[in-house]
Amino acid sequence: MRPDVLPVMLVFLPFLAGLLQFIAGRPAPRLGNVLVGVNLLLVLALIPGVADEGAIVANLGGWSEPLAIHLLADGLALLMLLLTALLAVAVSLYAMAAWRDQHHDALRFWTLWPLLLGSLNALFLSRDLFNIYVTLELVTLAAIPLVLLAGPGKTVDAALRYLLFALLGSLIYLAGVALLYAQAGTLDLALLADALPDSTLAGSLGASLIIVGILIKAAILPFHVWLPAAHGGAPAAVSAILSALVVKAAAYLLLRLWSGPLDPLVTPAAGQLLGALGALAILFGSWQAFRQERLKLVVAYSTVAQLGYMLLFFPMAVTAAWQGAVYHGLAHGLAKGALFLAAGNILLYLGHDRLREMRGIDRPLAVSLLAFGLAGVSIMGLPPSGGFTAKWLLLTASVETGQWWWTITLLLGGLLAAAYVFRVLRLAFLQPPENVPDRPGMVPPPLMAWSATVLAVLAIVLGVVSAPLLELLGSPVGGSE
Amino acid sequence: MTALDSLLALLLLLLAARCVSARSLLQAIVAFIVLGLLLALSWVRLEAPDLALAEAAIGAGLLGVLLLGTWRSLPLGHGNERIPLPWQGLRPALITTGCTVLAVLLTVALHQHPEQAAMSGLAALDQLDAAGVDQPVTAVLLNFRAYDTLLEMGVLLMALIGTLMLDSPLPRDTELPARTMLPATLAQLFLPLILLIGLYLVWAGAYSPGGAFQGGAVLAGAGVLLILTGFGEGDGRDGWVLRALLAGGALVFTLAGLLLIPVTGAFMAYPQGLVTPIMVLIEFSLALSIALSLLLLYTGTPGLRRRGER
Amino acid sequence: MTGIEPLAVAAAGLMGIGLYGFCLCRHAVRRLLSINLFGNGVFLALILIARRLPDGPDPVPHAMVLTGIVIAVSATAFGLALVRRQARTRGDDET
Amino acid sequence: MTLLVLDAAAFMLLLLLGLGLIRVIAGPAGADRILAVQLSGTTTVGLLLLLAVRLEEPALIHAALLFVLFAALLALAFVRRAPPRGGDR
Amino acid sequence: MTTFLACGLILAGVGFYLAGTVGLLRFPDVYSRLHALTKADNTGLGLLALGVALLAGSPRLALLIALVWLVAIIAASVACHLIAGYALQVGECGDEDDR
Repeated sequence: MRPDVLPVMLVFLPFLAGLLQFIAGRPAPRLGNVLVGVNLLLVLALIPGVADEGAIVANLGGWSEPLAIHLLADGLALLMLLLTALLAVAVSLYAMAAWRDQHHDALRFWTLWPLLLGSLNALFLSRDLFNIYVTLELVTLAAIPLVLLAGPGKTVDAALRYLLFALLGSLIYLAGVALLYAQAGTLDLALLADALPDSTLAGSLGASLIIVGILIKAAILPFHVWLPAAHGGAPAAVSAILSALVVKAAAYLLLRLWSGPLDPLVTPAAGQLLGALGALAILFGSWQAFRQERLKLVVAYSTVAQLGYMLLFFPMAVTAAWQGAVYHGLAHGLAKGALFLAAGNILLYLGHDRLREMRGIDRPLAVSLLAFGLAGVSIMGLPPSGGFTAKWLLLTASVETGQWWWTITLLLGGLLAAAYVFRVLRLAFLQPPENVPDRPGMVPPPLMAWSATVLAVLAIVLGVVSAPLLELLGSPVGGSE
Repeated sequence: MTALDSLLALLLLLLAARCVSARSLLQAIVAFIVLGLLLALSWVRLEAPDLALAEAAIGAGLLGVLLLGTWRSLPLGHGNERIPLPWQGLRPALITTGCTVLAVLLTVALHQHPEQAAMSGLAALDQLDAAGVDQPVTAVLLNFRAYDTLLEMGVLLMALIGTLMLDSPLPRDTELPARTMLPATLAQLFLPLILLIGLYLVWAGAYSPGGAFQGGAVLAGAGVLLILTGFGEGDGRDGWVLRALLAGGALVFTLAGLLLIPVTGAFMAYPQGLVTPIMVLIEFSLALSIALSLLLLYTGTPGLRRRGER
Repeated sequence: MTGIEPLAVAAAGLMGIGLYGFCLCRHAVRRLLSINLFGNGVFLALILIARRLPDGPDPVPHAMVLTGIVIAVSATAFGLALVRRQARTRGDDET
Repeated sequence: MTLLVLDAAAFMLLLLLGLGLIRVIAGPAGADRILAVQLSGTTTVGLLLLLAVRLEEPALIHAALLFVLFAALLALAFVRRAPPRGGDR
Repeated sequence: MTTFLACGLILAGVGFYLAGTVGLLRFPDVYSRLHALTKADNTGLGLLALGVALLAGSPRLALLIALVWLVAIIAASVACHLIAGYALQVGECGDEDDR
């Protein structure tokens, strides 16, 4: 089999599954689970090819270079695909148990989720500026209906705000694409860097618009206002997907575009600015997470904070920072997936997620709390977790470039993360009060508890297997060094 | 023609400012609709008649009807607000400054012309012969960049799924001011004409301005006319045939992409001899999907039925 | 290139006004309208860019605009459905 | 000469359209606004016909036909009355 | 000769449009303004269409242009009727949403 069939399948098979599910009109969780299994196998099959040749390119339509749309699977894309595939398996198992009895919601979930999976794969594989715009919209419009699964009455405000910001973000991005196309005459990421004339106003403005548009989609600090309500209000399985993958996809685009086609246009000052935004996001998000009174909002604000770390690549722009930022994306994805699934279990058991009324859940929810704790280790960045490796790489980079202020940010961020994770755990392990209130919910089935734990364990394991993964990733295309 | 352009630009900006600043939501919507008409006119001026067709049918027509319907379903006075003027406070002043700077920068940037011509565009015109259609835009949409169009159909489908989840259709039992036969007569006179134009546009898309999108939008307009004149209405039930038609546009691309891999050895590439029939098939299923999706986005219901039917 | 192209000014102005409306309006339908104004500005800019080819307009930006219109309208329709639902939920709360 | 007449006529029509917008903005009644929108629709159709000859693009006549049809649709949508508020929703 | 005639027709059409717009702006109430829409403008469109059809030079296009005009007058008369009914029902001063 030709290796370039694999990326194409990664996009088309989930779409096919989603469309068939839509037409069938009856929920078929088995189809969805087979799909995510096949998806994982396809991604694993991609690894040897990418490891040997550095990248696999598929040409869609067979047209010549400046016109055709290509799919590109290089180290960076592959790692994101791998993260998506692993999370997809865990989330699908979780969702199978979670929506067992709700026919309507199950049908909608199993229609939208394969389509979202295909869209995410398409986004990670895209090598074309306009195609990225379409995939961004696709991801957004698959994600918002999923948020509504928690009950339209409760989530409609959050969904509307999410939609407004996402729409504005993608149109700002499109304005940037228009300006760059006017200058370069091509949309292909691989050709763009060479085709762009040096330092024109149109080029710089286009690059800035693209970056601002993506920052809105990635919920980076001044634009984070839509995130907590949407991620906190969605059903657990959906929150996991949104926090671990959907906003990550936008952050990924920033890395991909900055180190590739936008490389000739960006300046060190812009890098410092983005880094500063990231640092602010880390400190502000962590502080907000510490102050929240509801568990899912703690986890949602933690996402605002954790996304900031990926922005620390831009001011330093050395290989260690590159690896650290990407690795942080992976570790955070797995850990945050585990956190949201575990939080969903707690919510299911308690019927609410108010932190102050959580005491005494350590025995019935031991497995879920284990998942929460393990994932918390990675979020805090303690060894031997994936989060530790990522932060270590970022620290190395800040020492290497002599930019000590990022070192302080990293340490402060870790401390604040420890504060909010331990706050939750402390409340959960407190002895129950004398008169235990009625627990209206049910103990989550083992499948739901263990899928969270598996993700958390993977987040820890990530710290041990870093060497081969980092080798796969390589160094930034246009970065210094 | 420069005088015409200047006047167009002036009117566009005036209407946009009106749309943002009108106190009444209804007036803002009306300004937006007229702006759509003028925008279509300026695209005609800029040698983009097919886009003008799309904007007139989708951007001003269907969206305008939907906006008016949504406005009707909101409580009276909902959405009436007066936005602060630039000099009324620090925040409006800052935002005004920012937006003005952005507009000036964009104007300058749009006047910067690079020396080299658009490579992708030239390549598209070069390879038009192999594309199976004569109309360059249709060739780009359905062949050169068919992958984008597939994903776009996905967007349309998911917007529809999301809309249906909300279960808030446009209010159905609205009535016309005067109890008169005229609108019904109008529908009977116009319906065949609209259907004819719609089908013609789909068919003609291969060699002249038009295409699946414009044709689909016009067919959706025919449906809206039937609903507005009381012949049809949204229905709470759907059937698999309808769902298959809705998904058909995306499905036919997906299948064409997957099944042809062994035949052509490339993805989403169509075999030389069959390229024109495949294009026609794709174009009609796309148009049907688009028409139905837009119509259901308008009604906000999963299905359709004749008025009075159960 | 002779002087200023009026429609380029209009494109830039539409984007500026759209952004202004998005920042200052509070009601969701108005924000949707503002977003669409911004989008119309982008589309107008793309069509202007398409005219730079010597023989006939460049079909690639035209295709981008067509795709963009469909995406913008479907997303806006979804947004309007969200607004209707929101109004209904609030109405129920009040009664 | 023909070109000059066409250009001048097109410019005049657009100017009249712009003047008609005063009624869209000033109202005073909703009926005035939608009336003015209809009028601008008719004017646009005239403009499209002129441009069809001026730019030698017969497809614009289809566009003109579409404008007429969708303008009627908009008028129809505008004059519909909502059911009594607080009804059976 | 034909061109001359066509130009004359087009300019005459524009004249009727002008009259319609003046009427729209100057007439005192909705009902008289409706005349501007239905009578002056559609006559203007008719003359203009005739002129354009002469210039278009092919019978097919001329037929199509005639169709445009026919549809336009049907649409305008129905729209006029509906708007008049609307004005009667809602009132002719102030907006529905302002009250």
